[in-house]
Amino acid sequence: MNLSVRISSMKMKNPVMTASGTFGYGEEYSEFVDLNSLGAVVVKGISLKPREGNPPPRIWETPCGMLNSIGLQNVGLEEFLKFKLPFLRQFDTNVVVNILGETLEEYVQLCEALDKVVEAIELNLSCPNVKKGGILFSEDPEIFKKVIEESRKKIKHSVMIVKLSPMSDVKKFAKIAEQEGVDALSLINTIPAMAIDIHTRRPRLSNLVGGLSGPAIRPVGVKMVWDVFSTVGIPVIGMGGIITGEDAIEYILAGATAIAVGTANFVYPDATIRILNGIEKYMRLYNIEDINSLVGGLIWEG
Amino acid sequence: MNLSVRISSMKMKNPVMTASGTFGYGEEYSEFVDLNSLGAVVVKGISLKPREGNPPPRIWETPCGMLNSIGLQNVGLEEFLKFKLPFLRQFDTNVVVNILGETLEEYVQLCEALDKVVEAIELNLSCPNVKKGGILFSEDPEIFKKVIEESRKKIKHSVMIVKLSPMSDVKKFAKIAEQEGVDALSLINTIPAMAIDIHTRRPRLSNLVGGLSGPAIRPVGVKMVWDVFSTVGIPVIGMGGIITGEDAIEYILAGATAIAVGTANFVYPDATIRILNGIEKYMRLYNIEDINSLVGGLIWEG
Amino acid sequence: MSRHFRAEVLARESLTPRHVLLRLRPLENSLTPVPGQFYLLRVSQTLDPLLRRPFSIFSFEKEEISFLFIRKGRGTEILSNLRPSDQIEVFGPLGRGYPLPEQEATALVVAGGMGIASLFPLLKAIRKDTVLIYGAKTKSDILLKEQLNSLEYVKTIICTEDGTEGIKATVLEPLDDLLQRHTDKNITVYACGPDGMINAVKRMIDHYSLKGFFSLEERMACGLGACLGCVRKTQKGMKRVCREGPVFSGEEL
Amino acid sequence: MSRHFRAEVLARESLTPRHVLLRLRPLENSLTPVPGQFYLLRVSQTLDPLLRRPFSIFSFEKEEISFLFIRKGRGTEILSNLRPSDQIEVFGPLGRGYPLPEQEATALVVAGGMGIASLFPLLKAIRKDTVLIYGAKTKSDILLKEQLNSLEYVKTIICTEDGTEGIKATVLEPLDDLLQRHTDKNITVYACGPDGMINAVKRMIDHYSLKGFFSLEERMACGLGACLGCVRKTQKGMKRVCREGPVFSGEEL
Ligand SMILES: Cc1cc2nc3c(=O)[nH]c(=O)nc-3n(C[C@H](O)[C@H](O)[C@H](O)COP(=O)(O)OP(=O)(O)OC[C@H]3O[C@@H](n4cnc5c(N)ncnc54)[C@H](O)[C@@H]3O)c2cc1C
Ligand SMILES: Cc1cc2nc3c(=O)[nH]c(=O)nc-3n(C[C@H](O)[C@H](O)[C@H](O)COP(=O)(O)OP(=O)(O)OC[C@H]3O[C@@H](n4cnc5c(N)ncnc54)[C@H](O)[C@@H]3O)c2cc1C
Ligand SMILES: Cc1cc2nc3c(=O)[nH]c(=O)nc-3n(C[C@H](O)[C@H](O)[C@H](O)COP(=O)(O)O)c2cc1C
Ligand SMILES: Cc1cc2nc3c(=O)[nH]c(=O)nc-3n(C[C@H](O)[C@H](O)[C@H](O)COP(=O)(O)O)c2cc1C
Ligand code: FES
Ligand code: FES
Repeated sequence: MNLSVRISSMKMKNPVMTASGTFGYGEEYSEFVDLNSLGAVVVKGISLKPREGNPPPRIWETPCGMLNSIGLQNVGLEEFLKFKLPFLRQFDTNVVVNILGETLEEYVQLCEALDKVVEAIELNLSCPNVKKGGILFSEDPEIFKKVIEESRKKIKHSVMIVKLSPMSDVKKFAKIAEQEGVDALSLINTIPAMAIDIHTRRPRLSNLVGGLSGPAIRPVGVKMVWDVFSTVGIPVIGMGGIITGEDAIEYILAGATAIAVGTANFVYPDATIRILNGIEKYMRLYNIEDINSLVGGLIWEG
Repeated sequence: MNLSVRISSMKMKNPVMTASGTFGYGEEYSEFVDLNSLGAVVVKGISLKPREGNPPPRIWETPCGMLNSIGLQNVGLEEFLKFKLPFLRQFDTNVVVNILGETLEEYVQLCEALDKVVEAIELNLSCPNVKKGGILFSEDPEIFKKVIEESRKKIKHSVMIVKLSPMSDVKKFAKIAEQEGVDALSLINTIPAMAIDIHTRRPRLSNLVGGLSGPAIRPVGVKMVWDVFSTVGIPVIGMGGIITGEDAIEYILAGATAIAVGTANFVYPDATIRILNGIEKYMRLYNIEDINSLVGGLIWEG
Repeated sequence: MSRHFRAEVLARESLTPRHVLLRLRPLENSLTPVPGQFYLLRVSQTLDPLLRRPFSIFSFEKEEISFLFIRKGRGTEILSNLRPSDQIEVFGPLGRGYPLPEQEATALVVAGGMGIASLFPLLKAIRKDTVLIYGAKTKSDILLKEQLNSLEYVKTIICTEDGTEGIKATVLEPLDDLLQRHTDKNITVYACGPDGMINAVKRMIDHYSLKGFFSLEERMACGLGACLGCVRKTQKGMKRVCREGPVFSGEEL
Repeated sequence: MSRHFRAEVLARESLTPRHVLLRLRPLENSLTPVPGQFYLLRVSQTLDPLLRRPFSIFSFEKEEISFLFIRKGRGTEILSNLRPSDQIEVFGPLGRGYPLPEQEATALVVAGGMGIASLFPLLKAIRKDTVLIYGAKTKSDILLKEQLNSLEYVKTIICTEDGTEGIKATVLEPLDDLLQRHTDKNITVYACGPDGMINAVKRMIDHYSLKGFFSLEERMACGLGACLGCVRKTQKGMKRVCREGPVFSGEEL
């Protein structure tokens, strides 16, 4: 039974990755998950300098989902390279760094610094562009294109992944990314959302708005993966509400070559392993020799 | 204690409405809900001619939500006026007709036929425009503006409501609607989504894609209502995942003058009444004299 | 008297490891159902699973209402873990049930698998000689043997696909047999089972020009005809299984 | 030996209509916690509620682990309906607990409301003379009176805001009293309770230049320091309550 897949030149022993921001720097979960058994570890979004993020409260539970507004807290590039990466290098798995910037230049510098150092760089463009008055990099096709174009020039060895926001026309943005030579796309990021404490009349999150993740958004993620898979030729990494191996198979049938596990890690610390086992069980049940034969296997005469 | 609110010139005895498509033509629920006690009944989307809709299966349950792809099935304008409206007229409540068209002309004709006949007309623009190759009326700002402009000319007496799709930049579309003289906005409509049966590898819905509704989407709806409330001056009708009176209050604090109950009707046939009671309970608890004082009452120094 | 009421679990009996009989005591007065009608049960106290699950009435008495179901997915799994004194929300009776055979007519009842749950109360209600053809995959799917035996008017023909109980056949073979032998056209056929079986039985009764009633299943949300979620295409356009059905006549389908 | 294990409910005892003691039997070997550490309990078998709920360890023995909590929202409501033989998923011990007072130091323990749940095992572990100041709104919120009486080294001062039990005061008044009278600076203060109380106690011990340990609460998702959801601003930047806490020293805060 073959579980290995490729995201462009990155070979993975199986399609299970972690979703950025939900698995720390790998270390935090290493007691529950043998990191050697994951296809890739995607770390919390890294910025050039360390960032403090938003004040608490930062999370709130919603029906079958949760909101978060961590606000880009991270240790910064330098500490990541010095302390976090060496830990991950002990394991036989791919390291993917999710990067965050507030300006075009920050993305470019991060790409330059990380190229060749890690197997893949994932650009999270759902950050506010301080130079353009806070508009998100993922919102405006021109800005989106520009960041990718400039970042692409700096990524010569690592695999370049762009993460798509569900608040955009994903097909359009996926096409732009493909045209700019991006190697793979990942989606979906969280959906902007909010909640109010009706007793205090104040927002549940100090930042007012947070990102919705978890099973609640899974049907939205599956549709967007299918939309992107049907639009571009580059591999897609699917995520959004995957809790079980069956959910993972749903994404794979919708066109995901690999999948990432996010909020599920909070529900079960060993969620990634459970999901991997679930995928294998499904393959045995249906006598699937090669996981790649399932990718985009949805039967649909539309 | 005053529960009455106004959506432009439409006076409602309380802010509880039904969400189009989830309450049939009122009749179906009249055994469980005294229609006299509702602020307004919004009926299933009506088109000029009766429509058959999509083949089954049309619904699928998802975590804390459901997908539907009814596909515009309805009895058509004529039968609505002849049989459905007279039933509703027995009750002391407002009747709002949600309308669906496949061309600009259909919207205009529906508005003309319904103006003055019902208290309000709600334009559902999340329908594919057959003349423009299937692009949704709610997708393209130009087309959106055009339909509203032409429909506005025909609505002289009834209240004109435009329903916004969550897949657009709601602030932008809300502004266009306000500029075109729309009386009120309602949101959110369902979020496009899909699900796959991993055992048959076929879509769960015959139509592949359906709309996600229910508690899963509530935090998305609350945010969009807040966004629109902060952007325009016309009243907002909030909906998306309201199950309890507390959920309704959350929407009201986010800026909804009235709220609509959708999927909750399937969970409890008397959901509207439960929600109304819950609103009253909250008002008593906090000694709120007038529900209008809660509208947009979120405390936020952002 | 409302169609939406709370009930208390009296017992949850396992007929087989997969088949559960759920016996409830309504905590409010409720309406008397007709065989073939159904109820929507709320399975969870939380918002997941969200929608209610439809089940045919299996038996109804003043102080007890029961459902027979097979564990299939999340909803039925949760229901099968209910314990005595747990409470549950019940919504029904809903839809149109089976009309009893006319005075002169004989009933021929065809049950495929769990279809027996919906047809059993009909068998009890038809108080004259009736043949039941009851088919399933294998021996362990054949339920209620004793109860069926004790129905004095009912003659039961059991068939299994693998021949482990009764004759080795699908319900269609004994049905065709019977119909060929009975030239009397005053037979009313009742059928409930998988779509494939329903379609085959329908073709057969059309062939013999008989009257028939068929109970269909479709995913449901409202159960009241409001959401248009549960439709089936019929001779007269889209019909709602929860409202115009679940029992449809042969002419309608 | 894993920090993620299943446990069986032994008993769910109601100390008051709102306060529940949940006694569990771990079904696997589990690690021995330190007072002040916490566990994340999965409340539902379904996906709603989704996140686990954090509770301080209340007592731990080889065959029994228990939590004391107040019914507050949906999660604790579901937990308080558990019944013997139900199973539940337990994740812990997590975080850093209370360090025991140093050899020469005396402990002064301040519990506000449910703070007693986290401090009770500490009181049992400090095997030397200790004063507990335990405050709550009203008489019915004062729990564990007998158990506290039976702790031989512990002298308990109870205060309620409405004076229905013990002295009519918040914990701050007896605390200030005590600290003024004791010129001995080798006192270690332990506090767990609402944020307002924590802040006031912190100011007080800073004033008297005492050592203190404070247990904080923040909403949690992962419990492992990975999601950065549970941070609090401290002297050294944002710290994770689940990892660097929940017990922080006075200097850190
Ligand atoms: C009118 C009617 C009467 C029924 N009577 C019985 C009965 O007496 N005994 C019995 O065992 N089963 C009966 N069924 C089928 C029963 O409703 C399903 O087996 C049950 O809903 C499965 O729920 P689940 O959560 O376990 O399965 P899942 O597959 O997890 O359910 C997912 C969703 O699909 C729906 N669904 C799944 N299967 C069916 C189905 N066959 N029909 C309709 N919706 C379905 C569920 O309600 C739910 O919304 C009846 C169905 C209908 C429509
Ligand atoms: C380290 C730690 C130890 C705790 N120990 C105890 C204890 O021993 N006994 C006890 O009664 N309570 C304790 N709490 C508080 C307890 O976790 C909450 O009361 C509980 O989570 C409420 O859940 P709910 O679903 O009933 O409430 P809801 O208000 O419905 O919960 C909604 C969300 O907010 C979170 N939340 C609500 N209140 C708190 C809170 N005070 N702290 C953290 N998250 C919260 C919930 O976990 C959930 O994610 C502790 C909290 C922490 C952080
Ligand atoms: C607490 C938290 C922090 C996150 N941080 C990041 C981040 O730093 N960068 C990023 O691209 N996505 C981040 N995400 C989004 C996830 O990587 C993922 O896209 C999203 O949560 C959907 O997957 P899920 O439903 O499985 O969680 C974060 C999500 C959560 C819940
Ligand atoms: C079965 C179903 C049918 C619907 N039909 C319509 C419709 O005809 N017109 C419309 O504008 N919205 C329609 N909607 C959307 C609802 O009116 C509402 O906007 C949406 O369901 C969100 O609210 P809820 O989460 O409370 O259901 C439908 C929703 C459902 C679930
Ligand atoms: S279930 Fe809603 S119309 Fe039948
Ligand atoms: S709960 Fe995730 S970092 Fe503390």
